[in-house]
Amino acid sequence: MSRTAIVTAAIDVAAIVDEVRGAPQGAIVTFIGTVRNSSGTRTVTGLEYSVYAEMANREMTDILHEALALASGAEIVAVHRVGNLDVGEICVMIAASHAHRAAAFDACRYTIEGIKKRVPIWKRERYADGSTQWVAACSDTAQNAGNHAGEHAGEHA
Amino acid sequence: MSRTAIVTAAIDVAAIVDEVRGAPQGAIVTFIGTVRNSSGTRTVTGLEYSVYAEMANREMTDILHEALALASGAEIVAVHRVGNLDVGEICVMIAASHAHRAAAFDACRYTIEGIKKRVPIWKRERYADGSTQWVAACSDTAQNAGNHAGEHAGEHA
Amino acid sequence: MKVTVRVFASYADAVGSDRVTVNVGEPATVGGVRLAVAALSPNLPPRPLIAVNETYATDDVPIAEGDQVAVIPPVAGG
Amino acid sequence: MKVTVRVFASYADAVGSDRVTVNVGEPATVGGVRLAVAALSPNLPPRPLIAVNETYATDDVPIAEGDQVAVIPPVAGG
Repeated sequence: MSRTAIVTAAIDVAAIVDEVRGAPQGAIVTFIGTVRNSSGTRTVTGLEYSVYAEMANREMTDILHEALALASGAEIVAVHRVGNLDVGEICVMIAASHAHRAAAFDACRYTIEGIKKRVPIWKRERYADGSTQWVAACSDTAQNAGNHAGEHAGEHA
Repeated sequence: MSRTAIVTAAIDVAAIVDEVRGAPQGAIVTFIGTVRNSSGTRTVTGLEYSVYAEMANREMTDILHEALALASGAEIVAVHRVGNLDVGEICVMIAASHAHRAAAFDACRYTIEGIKKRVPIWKRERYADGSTQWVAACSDTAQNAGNHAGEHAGEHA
Repeated sequence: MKVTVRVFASYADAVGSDRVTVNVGEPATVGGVRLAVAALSPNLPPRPLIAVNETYATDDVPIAEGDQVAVIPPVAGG
Repeated sequence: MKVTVRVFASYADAVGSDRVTVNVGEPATVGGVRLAVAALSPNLPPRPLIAVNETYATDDVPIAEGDQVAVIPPVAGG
């Protein structure tokens, strides 16, 4: 069953793969984003994600439906974690299955690109010296027209 | 550490993801192929994979190096299972990590396409009535110029 | 018209709150909210992105009583 | 020259063995092996793919004593 979720607990990779692992679906493509340990020259110790939950859930559902329209017959699970994450932890996971691998790749890619561009989630980096800083988006989409910085600790484009 | 393998034991999804989950690598893309339950109109109960092991290992290593050249800085693990598999079991898994998701997608896609086209592995479908049949390749690449059939139970293009 | 606006992340730091009330000339529109919100802090961009009822909205969208209005910093999920 | 050729999968079924020895005119080449192997069974294609020393090889590649030669059915991994 396709679904989206915003969660605070750790993301279980194998469990999410199993959710889309139906017998008619021979191909599964997943995207997993983890917290990186560096941001430019600074050492990142973790990230704090915040979310506009009602809108994020609605936007993720929209993206899911668009991806399902793009890849008819796909099953997709998309989960984003929020709250405090340490370096190496998984912040986002998409699993998309389909009878054909090209469609599974397309569905997975479309979903992560949509999440990165449209879902109202923000992150603040924690540095080794105890300071924090909001991470600016990396892509120049319409809704990202505000501030803009370079490398940051989240996985980026 | 990037590596390839031909294995007979079950493929552990979470363990392979963890292998490529280095702190500088924020994006992980995986491809997982599973045994489907149908082939055209026939019900498939399982697949038997056979392999020209020495050549398959060499060819997978070549593909890995090509993918690493394509996506500099990637880490890639590619594992293909052979022997008898039941419906729903994982026959192949690629995990590719990179600082940037586009490169992780490219590395994963390149590797599975290469495996499908070039690695000397074959499969025989087992049907509900007890009969078996070799599965013809689905793509018209140079080395697949021999026989050719339509839908089959493996994940296909 | 008084419009209550939810504020998130760096913008909430800029205005010192996760919720602000701004005065917008009638008929109230998203364009009016943008200008009023931008005026709250020099650390906000001149035309911050607005969502109405959990959907990104353009300047011409009207604001009615009871609408959920939010100002959305550049998103940075993943 | 006698060349021993490994045979796999559906081709092994066709020839009834996973290893065959064929006679190839000298100088022995991949092209000669292809023709000799194809002649073993009507269920083999006229120009089956050949690998020499675990690498796909074209017709002009020479075959030397000790080379590992194999006939490769269309691959179907994944």
